[in-house]
Amino acid sequence: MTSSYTQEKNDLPPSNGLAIINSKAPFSSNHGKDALDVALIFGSFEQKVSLFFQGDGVYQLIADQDARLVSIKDYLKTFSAFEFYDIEDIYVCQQSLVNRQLEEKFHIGDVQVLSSIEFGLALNRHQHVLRF
Amino acid sequence: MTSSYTQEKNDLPPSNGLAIINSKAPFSSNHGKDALDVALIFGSFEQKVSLFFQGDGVYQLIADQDARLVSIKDYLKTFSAFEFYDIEDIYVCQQSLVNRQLEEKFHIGDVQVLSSIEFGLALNRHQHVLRF
Amino acid sequence: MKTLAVVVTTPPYSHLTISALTYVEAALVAGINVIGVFFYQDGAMHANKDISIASDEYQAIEHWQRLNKEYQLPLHICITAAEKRGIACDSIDNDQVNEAFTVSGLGELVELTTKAARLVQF
Amino acid sequence: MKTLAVVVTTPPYSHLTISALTYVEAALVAGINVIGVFFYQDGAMHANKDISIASDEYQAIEHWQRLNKEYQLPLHICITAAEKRGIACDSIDNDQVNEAFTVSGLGELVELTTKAARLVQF
Amino acid sequence: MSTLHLVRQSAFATNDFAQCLSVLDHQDSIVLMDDGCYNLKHSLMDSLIKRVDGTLSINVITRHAQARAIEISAAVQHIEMSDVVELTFNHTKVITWQ
Amino acid sequence: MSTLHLVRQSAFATNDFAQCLSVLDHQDSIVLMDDGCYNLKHSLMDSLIKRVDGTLSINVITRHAQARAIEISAAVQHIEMSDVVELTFNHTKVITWQ
Repeated sequence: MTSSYTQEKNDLPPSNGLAIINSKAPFSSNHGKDALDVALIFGSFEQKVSLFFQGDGVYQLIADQDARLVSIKDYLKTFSAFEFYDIEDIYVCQQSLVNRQLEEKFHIGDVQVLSSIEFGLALNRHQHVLRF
Repeated sequence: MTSSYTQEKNDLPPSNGLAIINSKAPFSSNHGKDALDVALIFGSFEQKVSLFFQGDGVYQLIADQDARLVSIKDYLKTFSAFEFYDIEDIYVCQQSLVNRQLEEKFHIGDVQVLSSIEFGLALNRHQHVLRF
Repeated sequence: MKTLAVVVTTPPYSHLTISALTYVEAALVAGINVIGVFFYQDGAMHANKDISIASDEYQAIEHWQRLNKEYQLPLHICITAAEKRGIACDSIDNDQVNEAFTVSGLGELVELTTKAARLVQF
Repeated sequence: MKTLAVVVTTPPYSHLTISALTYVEAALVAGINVIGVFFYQDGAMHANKDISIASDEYQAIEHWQRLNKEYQLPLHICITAAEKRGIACDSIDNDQVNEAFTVSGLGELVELTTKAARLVQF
Repeated sequence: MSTLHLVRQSAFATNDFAQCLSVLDHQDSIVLMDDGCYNLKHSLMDSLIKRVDGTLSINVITRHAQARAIEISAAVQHIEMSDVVELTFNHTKVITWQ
Repeated sequence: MSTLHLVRQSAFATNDFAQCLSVLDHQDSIVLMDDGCYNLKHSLMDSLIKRVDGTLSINVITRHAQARAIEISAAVQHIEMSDVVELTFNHTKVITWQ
């Protein structure tokens, strides 16, 4: 939940892992859940996976949501399992938050808020990218 | 293929027919074809149906397209059957054309180019609306 | 008598279908005469008997079946849309089609539209 | 050796699938080692044997079958995505699944991703 | 001749809400539902609210907004799905923007 | 570390192309395909073309543009699908914006 992005990290070699870009709002489509399933399976195979939230995808991170109010199973709760699966790199696009008048108040910890340039650089350190 | 919309028409009572709004570009999804199937079935049952093209839907009307170049069956050719089915009211949103830098050059005749206000008024004269 | 026809174009695994269901049930509860629901495009997938949604997820199909039973709500699927999506409709017994649904052509949509005072799409 | 894995998320009746096919075939012709295509989300519908697309439309499934045969291109469908979309995969003979496709779990996507030099999504 | 507009998509993601607004008449009503609720925070909303003059009404389905942790502004009506049914028959037609 | 961006959606309809541009690096390449071809006429394109400085390259699949009756501007490269395969391996990764 910090907007700092240290030079040290930028100097790291490519992580050779998978980056998943989440671009869709959480409740009206299955994209968020489908992306989550991919992330968790990579985690369970001990493969490096990082999560990126951009555009309407940033809504997936916002605190105080409750899918049960609209009869949907709350898959966002499963985000708390990221730690268990060693999914530690969670990035959100600051510009997308600002555009949507959203505060940096998330329902999981350790979300890194990045400028567009930092977001692009972080994405660039991965070998493969899937976008949902 | 005229942008005029006479006062006489505006004074007509509700047509009690169906308006179909086409909002999607022609080749990447089935929406255009699915809307066409609905229009033709209404025509064949001698029910009044009008077609509206707005947003990326205006691309469905543009001249000189060739779906076969991308291995798609050219359903746009079937638009020429509108006359046979007495589908005569075909409206396109001028602002959508302008935004996309498109000329008023269509692959069928009798397309009426309307301002947003005229487009809304024409829509309003129908009893039911479906949007694809 | 207020008459209503509804068109559903979203698949059963889309959460958008929940709003369609909630709306139709609210209409039925309010005494509206819902003369039929027409499932078009991806909506046709609702009639696939083999669809298996995780048991802790919203069971859209079961809810449509319930409305069909409780209110005799007619549920039509478009045959062309269904066949495109892998529901075999051409056999005599149509054993892949959920029995709450009627296999119809687009002509049924014309019927519903001309008979209903309001047509609402979801 | 250049290795490539491809993920397809669009259904067989979407024209977007044509671009995926054209790309994969171009890769195979260029001698790229396409280690597998993984059909996820609506892409899983490709394996439904009962899908019937009008004969004058592009037959995406037949083209995938052809690439599978000519190049031994592995085609994997995600079982969860398939079951959600009405393809019964749990029976022993899987008689609803097109034989050119292998019913797989998401673990297969992990395999493909870790083995391939490039991963491309369509 | 008034229209009920059901808005189901985020204007941050797609152009549909803008298309809706371009044909909006002063007697119409809007219902924000599903991802349409996000539009409460979109700049298109500000200009729309200025157009509300007693006839045009803007509504949002309370549960749909609450589920998404969206604060409902005072300029819009909080409604339930049963109200949407009523609005359906208070207007002469319905257009769904999805 | 360069990226090949496959752009498949119209920027007139959705926000995806804008998201692509926000992470674009100067060594990257863009391929406009499917409805992404429409972006040739979008205002986002004008600012993008100004950024082309010899490393960033913008390509369009000729048939995809021709099918849509889109005139191809001189500022972009006309390519075939086989070129996309080559570009795939000339860059270190691929992101598809669809």
